[in-house]
Order: sequence, then structure tokens, then C-alpha cells
Amino acid sequence: MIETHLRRRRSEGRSLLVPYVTGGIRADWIDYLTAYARAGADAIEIGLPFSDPILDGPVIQEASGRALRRGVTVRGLLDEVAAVRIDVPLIAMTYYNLVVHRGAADFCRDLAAAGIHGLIVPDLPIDESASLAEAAAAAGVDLTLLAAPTTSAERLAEIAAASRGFVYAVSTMGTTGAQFAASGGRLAADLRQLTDRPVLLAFGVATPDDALTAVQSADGVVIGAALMRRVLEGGTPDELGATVAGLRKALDLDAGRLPDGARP
Amino acid sequence: MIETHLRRRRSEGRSLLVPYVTGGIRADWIDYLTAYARAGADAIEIGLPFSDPILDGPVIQEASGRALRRGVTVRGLLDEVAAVRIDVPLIAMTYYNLVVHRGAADFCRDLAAAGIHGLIVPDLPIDESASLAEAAAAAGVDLTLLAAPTTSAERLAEIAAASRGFVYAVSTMGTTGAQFAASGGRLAADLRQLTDRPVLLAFGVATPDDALTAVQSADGVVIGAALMRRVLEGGTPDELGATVAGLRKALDLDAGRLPDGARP
Amino acid sequence: MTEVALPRPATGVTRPAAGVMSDPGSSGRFGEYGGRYVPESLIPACAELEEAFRDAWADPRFRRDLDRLLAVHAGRPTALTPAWRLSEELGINLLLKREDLAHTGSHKINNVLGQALLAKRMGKTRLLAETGAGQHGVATATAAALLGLDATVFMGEVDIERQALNVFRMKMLGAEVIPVTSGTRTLKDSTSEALRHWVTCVDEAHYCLGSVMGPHPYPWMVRELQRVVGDEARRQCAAELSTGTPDYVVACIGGGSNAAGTFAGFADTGAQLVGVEAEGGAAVAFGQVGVLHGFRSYLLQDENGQVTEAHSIAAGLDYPGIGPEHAHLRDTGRARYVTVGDAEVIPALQRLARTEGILCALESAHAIAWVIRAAESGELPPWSTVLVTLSGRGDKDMATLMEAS
Amino acid sequence: MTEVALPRPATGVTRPAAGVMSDPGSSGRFGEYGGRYVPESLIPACAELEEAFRDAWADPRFRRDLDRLLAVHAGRPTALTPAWRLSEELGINLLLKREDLAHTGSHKINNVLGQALLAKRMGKTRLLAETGAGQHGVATATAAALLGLDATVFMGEVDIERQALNVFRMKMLGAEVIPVTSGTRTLKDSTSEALRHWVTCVDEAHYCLGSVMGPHPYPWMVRELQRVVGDEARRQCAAELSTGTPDYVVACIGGGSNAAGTFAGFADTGAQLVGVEAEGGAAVAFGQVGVLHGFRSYLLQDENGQVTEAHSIAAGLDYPGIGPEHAHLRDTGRARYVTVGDAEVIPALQRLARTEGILCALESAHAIAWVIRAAESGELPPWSTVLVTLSGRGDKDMATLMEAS
Ligand SMILES: Cc1ncc(COP(=O)(O)O)c(C=O)c1O
Ligand SMILES: Cc1ncc(COP(=O)(O)O)c(C=O)c1O
Repeated sequence: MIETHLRRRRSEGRSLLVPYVTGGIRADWIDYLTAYARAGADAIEIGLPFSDPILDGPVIQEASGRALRRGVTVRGLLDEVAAVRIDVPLIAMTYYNLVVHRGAADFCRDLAAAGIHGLIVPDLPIDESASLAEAAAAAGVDLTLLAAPTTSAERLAEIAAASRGFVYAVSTMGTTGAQFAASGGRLAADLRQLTDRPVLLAFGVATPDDALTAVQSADGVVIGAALMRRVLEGGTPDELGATVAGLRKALDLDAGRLPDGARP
Repeated sequence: MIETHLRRRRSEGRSLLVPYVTGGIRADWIDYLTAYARAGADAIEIGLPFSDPILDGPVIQEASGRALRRGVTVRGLLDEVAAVRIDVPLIAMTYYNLVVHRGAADFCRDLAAAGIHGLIVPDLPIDESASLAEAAAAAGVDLTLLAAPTTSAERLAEIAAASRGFVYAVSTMGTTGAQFAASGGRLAADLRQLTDRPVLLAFGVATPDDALTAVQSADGVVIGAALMRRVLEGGTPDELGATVAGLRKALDLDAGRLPDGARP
Repeated sequence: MTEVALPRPATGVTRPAAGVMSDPGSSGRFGEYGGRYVPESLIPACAELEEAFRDAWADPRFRRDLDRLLAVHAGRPTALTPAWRLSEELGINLLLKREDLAHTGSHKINNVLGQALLAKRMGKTRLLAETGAGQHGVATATAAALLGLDATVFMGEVDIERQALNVFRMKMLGAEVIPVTSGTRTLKDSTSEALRHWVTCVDEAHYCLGSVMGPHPYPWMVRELQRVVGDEARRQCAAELSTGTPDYVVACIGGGSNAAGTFAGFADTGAQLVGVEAEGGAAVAFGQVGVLHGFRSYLLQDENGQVTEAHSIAAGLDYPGIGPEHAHLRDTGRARYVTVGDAEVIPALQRLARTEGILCALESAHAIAWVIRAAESGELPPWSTVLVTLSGRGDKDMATLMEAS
Repeated sequence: MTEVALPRPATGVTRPAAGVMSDPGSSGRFGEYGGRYVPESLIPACAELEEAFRDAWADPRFRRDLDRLLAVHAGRPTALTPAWRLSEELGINLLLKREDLAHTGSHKINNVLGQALLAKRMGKTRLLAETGAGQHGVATATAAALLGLDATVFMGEVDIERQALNVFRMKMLGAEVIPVTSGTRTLKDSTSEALRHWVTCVDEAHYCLGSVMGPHPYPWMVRELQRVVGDEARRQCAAELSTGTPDYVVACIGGGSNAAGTFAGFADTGAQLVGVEAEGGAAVAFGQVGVLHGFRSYLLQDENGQVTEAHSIAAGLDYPGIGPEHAHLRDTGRARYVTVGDAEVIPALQRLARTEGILCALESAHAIAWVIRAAESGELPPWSTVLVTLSGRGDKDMATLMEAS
């Protein structure tokens, strides 16, 4: 589902833009989804907060902590999502313990029932992903795998093959919110040699410039910590929507400027 | 010298009374000597203060400390003693390090020159006393040895034989100022079996009653901590003189009451 | 392209776990527990580490170098002490394996010397470590100094405050101590932070994990590095006991490394293996299966699957999980896991001090407390032989005890 | 009746001190030093002790019991650690005898286990001890607990304040700690107070003196009980060194027990013996012959013969005297005595920590400091082999170091 959608968008010559929000960060957090969608997101990543987010930097750690202190639960967040209609695909991002706790099959069914058809589990490498991949497939959820700058060519091929929805290319050896690194470009390029699935660069993409650099080698970007920093500072859904719209515009302009794929 | 004097006094039917003062405890400390003499002391023991008085209890420790903090030295104290004339024999009491520091021969000569003809060194047991005994004898100073409740019969005999001036019978297993103990009576009695030298009981003799108990088996008493406690509390030479006079009177009355030696 | 990814070995062949406490193979599984649940960024580092450890562990030169370090530097073998007076009082035959006598004051040094030597062999120049009570941090700083490596230790702000002396020891040994301000600011978070940091420097740094936890190969590697405790005790018991092996083998459990090392020496005997958890950190007693810090095991969590903080008077037991092999030993019945509360710990520590002249760590006192309870309740048959691993000495805990008394 | 008392043996026959560091005989003399300068009240107790020790020391059963205690309880033999990195830096071959690894954290336990076992054999029910830094007090409390004896430890009020953790350790071990308020309220005065108290209870109490000082037989007895350090090191050096024995044997000196025990193992070799005093407590360097606490030796005193207080950053070296046998070894030239000031000590401690991963006691760091100085000044020929006894671990000193840094 996710993948079909993203492939279609890509085929329209569009650079893919996937903004992130931590579920339950504020009472009105659902409004960020609406705002992102309106601003031209191609999909939206929703963080289901976990107590020990080992691949997240300080910003998303803080966002997760705040949401948990508000008392949010996976069940409650999914209910909230289920109650609204968002026009772009939704992807859940969470840590594996929350999956194990609910049970993989139920967890995936819950997601699908809430209208979430993608799933990213950063502490679940391909080697451990078999049972969840099966459950996700059964529930109609795309389990997206991550690739890192240190991943071997052999593993990259396997990841590219097994990932669903898109391939999540971690730009840098670091956590979310790290400095955007050129290494990501090489990784995305390598991945695009291996698969025609969309390849999205993530980690450290913060500014329109970063995004433009990223899409020189990737099909799109995931933007998380940069947005969440502004949310933590009090940025409203409208303000964040405007930021995403700005990114959208930069990407679209760029795509328009160099429609022939002759990016430097 | 000391011994001749004490034997003479004893032969007069007198219980011997040897009060103690810490040299240099006050600027006017010499006045205690005069007062003691006037009050009927048979000899006077002068403590030459040492930094580490291991056989002294809290009272004489404190007295020694105070004197040292006043800056007194053995040399200075002896000079002060040399400058006055006291009518009863004087006995120095000090620890062995002060003897070693000056050298035994010089130390004894210094004493004699100051008019002090007796010496007690509580941390010098008979086994270690040879050289000092020799030096003392050469200088005309009586080196008095101590005997304790735990001393074996064999050692008692040796101590009684080697002691000069008198035999210093430590009444109790404790330090100066300890509670007066009956064990002292047995020790004194044993010693009197072994020698006709005067035997003086010391340690814990505080009140006229103690003194009277003591002289049931000994030839006399040394009174130290009980006097020094009052000195530390501010007792003047006159006041201390009166105390010694009181002890004197009690002993004399007692001697007068039972002239036949039929003490219970 | 297959539609569903199959579990695949990270490197080499998979040797299944045949005997009890054997090699978990390349999947790093102990039954359903263990594994390697880390971000893809760390997979190559874990695989490289597994390969390097397999290679080193099979290399007699490495083993000889490590054995020598353990002997000449850490003071191994540690003594086996018959606890004469406490045995008499309890009516059992109590033997103490004295890891409190090891250099730096606990069994942690065994693991750390092995990992540091391995890191050196791998060409790493820096050790990273998490620490709670500070014992593992001090051990890491020590091994780093000894082998000329840098050391960076992550420690929760709360722990830094309550373990000021160990922080200072680490600094004296030349280690950098990084305060962790996230989450509960204790061991759990310093472990997360160490993992996060490792991602940024996998090339030059080895993550020197402190217990039988974390992603494969750590639980297995740390157990192997700690088995010297059990192997020594096994030999010493054979010399000390007419029966050859003790009836009970008891150790406290934080992550579970001193217990795993001890149990490993007795896995193939008839000895009953007993792991003692702190009530406030009893993953087996009160946890559910979960995944944290790279491994699947029992884990304390709330009804929503959020990991809860452990609470024990013994900082070294303040961890919400338990090493995966222990979960497996429990499921298969080879070992039992019991629980001791804070209130039993101080009297047990004191009783051992007053009968045997040994001030053990609060962690170790949990094992003693259980033995006292079990002996006094009659659970231990009269004159059973009981081996307890005293995982560390109590000096670090005096401040805590002073406050508690 | 003779006119002059002759020196007389307290008990038995006098065996003259024939070889270096041999039995001083019943006079307890090492050349002109030593002896038994105590109040008559204590003479029988000292004589009884000498007799009991001679008897026990000649009794293979006693030796076997003690050896077993040292092994199974105190963790002997302690390691001999080649200090690889510091050796390299200094251009010498440095070996460390690791008394820091002994139970309770210093060599003090060797002496105390021997005396406690002896006390038990003598039918005593209580141990008395003086302590400065608290190490000897902790060791005494430990041995008392282990053997079911009571323990009373005298400690200066000043030391109680600066060594609060050791005070608490003693209490946890069941010992009574008596604050000494007289004099300078430090080690010197707690020794005096312990002697005073011993007078009152000689029948049931054994005075467990902490170093090679005090009246005969203590200096000799404590040296014999500590010679296990030197004997072990001798054997270990023979295995480690091609030359068999080191060129230099170095130890710090408070009262001198770790040095005496170490030197005893090498007295009959060609090794140069070096005792390192703290500048502020350097009885050999700055003292004169005197008598204190029952023995004749070098003693810090003012121009009037009053004993002065020692001042060292290392509480265990804060003693104004030195064991009498050391005075004799110095006079005969068999050993050298050198001095290290506070300012050299902390850098030496830190350097050892950062090169070898060992946090030694401030006392022991004096020995290291001298070796560093002598190596760097060229006084030690290149690649000399140097054995240093690390008398204890530094945990107790962390608070002092924190203040100093
Ligand atoms: C003395 C001591 N014992 C036990 C533990 C618990 O760790 P483990 O269960 O890995 O042995 C610790 C951890 O810090 C410790 O310091
Ligand atoms: C660690 C340590 N080293 C050395 C000493 C000094 O004592 P000695 O000279 O008797 O070995 C002490 C005394 O407390 C000590 O604790």
C-alpha cells in the first residue's frame, strides 16, 4: 500500500517528503498530521513513544518522554488516529519491545485497523525480523527496514529486497537529529543500484538545503528531529505545516528546475 | 639520701606521705612544693612533663599537656627548683625518653644539681634499667622502681632489691587516677615480706580514707591525680597545702590511735 | 527476491546450543531468548566482535595472555573461603567464592580484562562502558589504563551523585565520565546512551558491556569471560568437599554475569543453581518477555510495554532486565530464580561481617540473605553444601549503609 | 642484693641476633634498638606473649592453621604484577607485590590474623588495637569477627573525622571504636591509649599492635607475621626474573611492618633494601634516638625531647617513630632509608593509576614516588629490576585525593 503510493508519487517526478511527529506529544497532536498532509507530505511517520529509544537523539528522546509523561499509550494513540481521516499514508515508528509486548500479529492488526499501513522498528535488524515481517504482511502493513552507512553490500541487497514500502537509509552513524552527513548520499546511491523501491534518506535532514542535497541521491527524505525540535519549542500544527510546505516547495522547485535527472 | 630520710621518718612511727605536682603546671607551681612541705609531706614528687605519658590517666595527661603548652622544659623546671630551698626530699617523675634525650649521666647530674635526689621512670622496667641505675647511683640520685599487682614473686624480689629510695607499689592495674584497689594492699604486704625498704602505695589514693586503707599494708602513699585534679580546677598552693595537711593529720591520728601496729 | 525476510546468521555457521550453557551459535539464542536487536548501524560492529571473539577464544595465545593478566594483575585465582562460623549458625556447609578479593573489588574485572585484550587485538583504541554503581566503570577504566586504551564511561546523573567515590576513582584512572541526563538517569539510560554513542565511533571504539546482556555476542562472551569464577570454584570445591561438588550454587543477579560465570562451572553437575534477584529489579519474578538493549529476555515493564525502572538498595542490581541465558535456564528448570528485598539485605550483610569478617557488596548480600532465609526455614537440608559467589566487596556501599543505619 | 640491677631476660634463654633480620632473642634488641620499655604492669603480659609466640611459631600446627587462614580468608598469595607500561616509561623492570589485593585492602591483615590466632590460643577473648588511617583497625575488627573475639579499637578523634568510612567498616564488623581525645588525637595518642587500656585488662585482652613497633616481642613478632610478603615475593621473583632476585626492594615505612616483612624475604640476598619514609614522619631522616611506646629507636622529637607529631598526607605514615629493626638495618647499612614529600605522592599515585590501572594507597605511593624519582634521576641503573611492595589499595584515600585535587 505504502509502496504503491510512494512509487506512484515518485513516478510523477516528485521528491518524496515524509515528516515525522511523536504521537501524543501534545493533546492536539493529530492536527500535526492534518497540517503535514495539507503541506504536501507524501507519507507521515508517527512515533509511538517508547521509554528507551536507543536510536533517538536528545530531541526525540525528550519528545517521547514528554508524551509518556502525558500518559499516552499505543492503544490510545491508535484510537485517536483511527478517529480521523488523513489523506496520506501513515507509518508507525516504534521500538521492538512495544511490538513484543502486544504480540506481533495483534500489533500489526491494530495498526492496520487504525489506518496505519507502514511500520519502522529501528532496533529490529533484518536478521531478527522474520516473524514480524510475516505478521505485518498478513495484516497488510509494510515493514520498512533500515540500512546504514556501515552495512555491507551483501546485506544491503538483502535489506533492499526484504524491506517493504521503501528503504530507510540512515544517513549517518549517529542517532536521530545528528548532523546530516554526506555518507548518506553514497548509501542511497548504492541502494538505488540494488532496488527500484523508493529509497528515503533520514537522520539529520533539517533544512531545505539538506533535503536538496539528500534528493541528489535518494528518492526522498524523512524529517524528524528538526521538526520535533520546533514542536518542543511550542511550534503549532500550523507553524509546522508551514515548515513542511517550505520543504515541499524547495523540493518541487528543484525537481522542476532539473527535470532531466541531471543533478550534479 | 631519699631512702635514709624516709627510713628515719618511718622509724618515728610516721606513715609516709608523698604528694605530687606536675612541674610547671602554673607559673607559681614552685609554691605547691613549699605548701606541700609545710603541710607535712615526707617527700615530694615532681612530674617533669612528657608529651606521651603512657602510664598516666586523664588528669595527669591534661596537667602535662597544660604545662607543655606553657612552654616548660626540663632545663627550665630544674632551674626553678634549684633556685628555691625545700625542706623535704624531692623526687623527679618522668618518662624515659627525656632521660635518653639528655643522656642518662647528664640527666642525673642535672637532677642532683637542682637538689632532686630521687627519680621514678614509669616506662623503665627493671630489665631495661641497668644503665640509668648506674648513672643515678653515680650522681647520688635514688632510682626508684615500680612493682605492679601482676609482678611475679621472683620479679618482686628483684625489684625490691634493686629499687632505691623506696619501692613504688602500683596499687591497681590501671593508670594514675584510677580507682584505688584492694589489690594494692596485697602487693605492698608482699613487698614488705621481701624488703625493709619503705614501700609506698600509689595510683588512685585520693582521700584520707584511701590513705588510711593503704597504710594498713604499706609504709606510706604517693598522692598524685587526686591533687592534680584540684590544681587543674584552680586550687591554689594554699588550698592544696591544706588538703595535704588534712591527709597528714588523718595519717598521724591513725598512727597515734593504733601505736601497737595492731591495725585490722 | 523473497517476500519475507528469513532470520539469517550474521556471520559463519550456526552452532546450535547443544549442552546446557554451551555456545549459542551465531544466532546468539538461548532458547527463545537473546538475539541481536540493535539498529542496523551496529550490526557490522557486533558481527565483527563475534568473529573476533570466536577467533581469540580459540587461540591458545590469547587465552594464555588473558590468563596471565587475570593472575598477575587481577589476583586470580580468588580464594574459596569456608564460612566457618556462619555455617555453624545455619547448620549448613557454606563456602564463599571471593570475587570481593579481585582487583578493583568485584568480578567485573574478569570480563573487562578479556574485552580490553580483545579490543586491543581488534585494533581499537577506546573502550566505552555503561555503569550504574560504578564497579564496571572502574574496572573498565582500570583495564583501559593497563592496556593503554582510552576509556569513556556513561553514568546516569543520579548514579554519579550517589557513587561519587567511584566516579573519582574512574577519573584518577584517566577515564572520561559522561553524565547521562536522559530518562531515569540511572543504569538503564546509561546503557542506552553508551549504545547511542557507540554508533558514532564503531571504528575506533569497543563497547565494553558489563554484564551478560546486550546484543549477541555479549551475553555469551561475557559468560565465557566470567566462567573463570565457576571453573575455579569447581576445582576448589573438589579439593574442599568430600562430595566434590556443592549441593547449591548461589549468586546474585543484576544483569547476571557473576551468576552466569559461576553457574557455567557447575552446569553439568547435579548442583542446584540459584540466582537471587533484588525484589525491586526482579525481571524473572515480576517481568515479562520483552526486548531491550539488544536482547530478548524477561524485562520489567508496565501494562503498556514501557520499561520500568528497577529499584534496589544495591545499585548493581538496579537493572530492569536479566541476561537472556538466565531466562532460558529458568524456563528449562536448570536454575531457579528467587527474590530478596532490601529489608533482608542489610542484616545479611551485617551478619556475614560479624561472623566471617567479610564486608561484602550489597549486591552479594542478596545471595547471602537468601541462603540465610532458606537455611533457617529448613528449605536447605541440614548440612547441605552451599557455594555462594561473593561478587564484590562492600567498601563502595558504606555510605549507603551509613544512611540506612 | 646487688647494688645495680642488671638487664635480665624476661623469659627463657637469650638467643643473640646472629644473621640479619634473625631472632632478636629475649632481650628484643636489634643492635641498640628495641627492648621492652613498658610499665611494670605490662611486663608479665609481654613476657607471656613472647613465650606464647615462640611456642606457636615453632608449632607446625599453628603455622598450618595460619597459612590456611591466610590462603582461604585473606587471599594469599597476593599477585606479583609486572608494571609493564610504567617500566617502559622509566626504563627499569618494575615489579609490584600486590598487598592491595589482600582482604581488607592492605598487608595489615597478615599480622592481625596471626595475632588473633595467637590470642585465641592464649585463651584471650578480646583484641585491642590502635589505628590511624583505620586499616589496622579494620583488619583487627575483621580477624576478631572471624575468630569470634571482641574487638576494641582506639582511634584519635581527628582520625575518626578524616577516616569516617573506615570507622563505619569497623562498626559493621562488630568492633567498638573508642575515640581518643588526648594529645594530638591521632595515631601516636591512640597507641598510648591502647597501652593504657591494656593495663586494665591484660588477662582477657590481647593487644594487637599494628606494626613492627612497641615492646618486645612485637617488633619481631610482627615482622615474622609479615614476612609472608617477602617470602612470597622472593619465590615469585625467582619465577619472574632471570636473575632470580631483584636489584632493589622498596617499601614505604610508617611503623615499618610492610617494609620489614618484605625485607625479611630478601635480607640474605644482594638486593638493595630501600625504606621510604614520608617527609613529615621521617624518623630516620629527621629523628634522634629515643624511647616511645615501649621501644628504643629513631624518633621525631623537639629540642627538649618531647615527641613531635608526624604530618603526612598518608595517615598510615603519620607516626613519629620507626620500628627498631629498621634503625638497626640503617645503622648497619643493610638498608637505606629515603624520604618523599606529600607533593611527590599524588602525581606518583596518579601515574601508577594511569599506566597500570592500580589505585594504590597514599602510603604505598611513597614507594612508587621514590622509584620514579630515582629512575628519572638516573640513580637506578637502566633496566634494574625493582620490587615495590604496594602495601594497600587507595579506596580509603579517595576523599583525601578529592580534596587535594
Ligand atoms: C558487586 C557486584 N555484584 C553484582 C553485580 C551485578 O552484576 P551481574 O549480575 O552482572 O553480576 C554488580 C554490578 O554492578 C556488582 O557491582
Ligand atoms: C596501606 C598502608 N601502608 C603502609 C602503612 C604503614 O604501616 P607499616 O609501615 O607498618 O607497613 C599503613 C598503615 O596504616 C597502611 O595502611
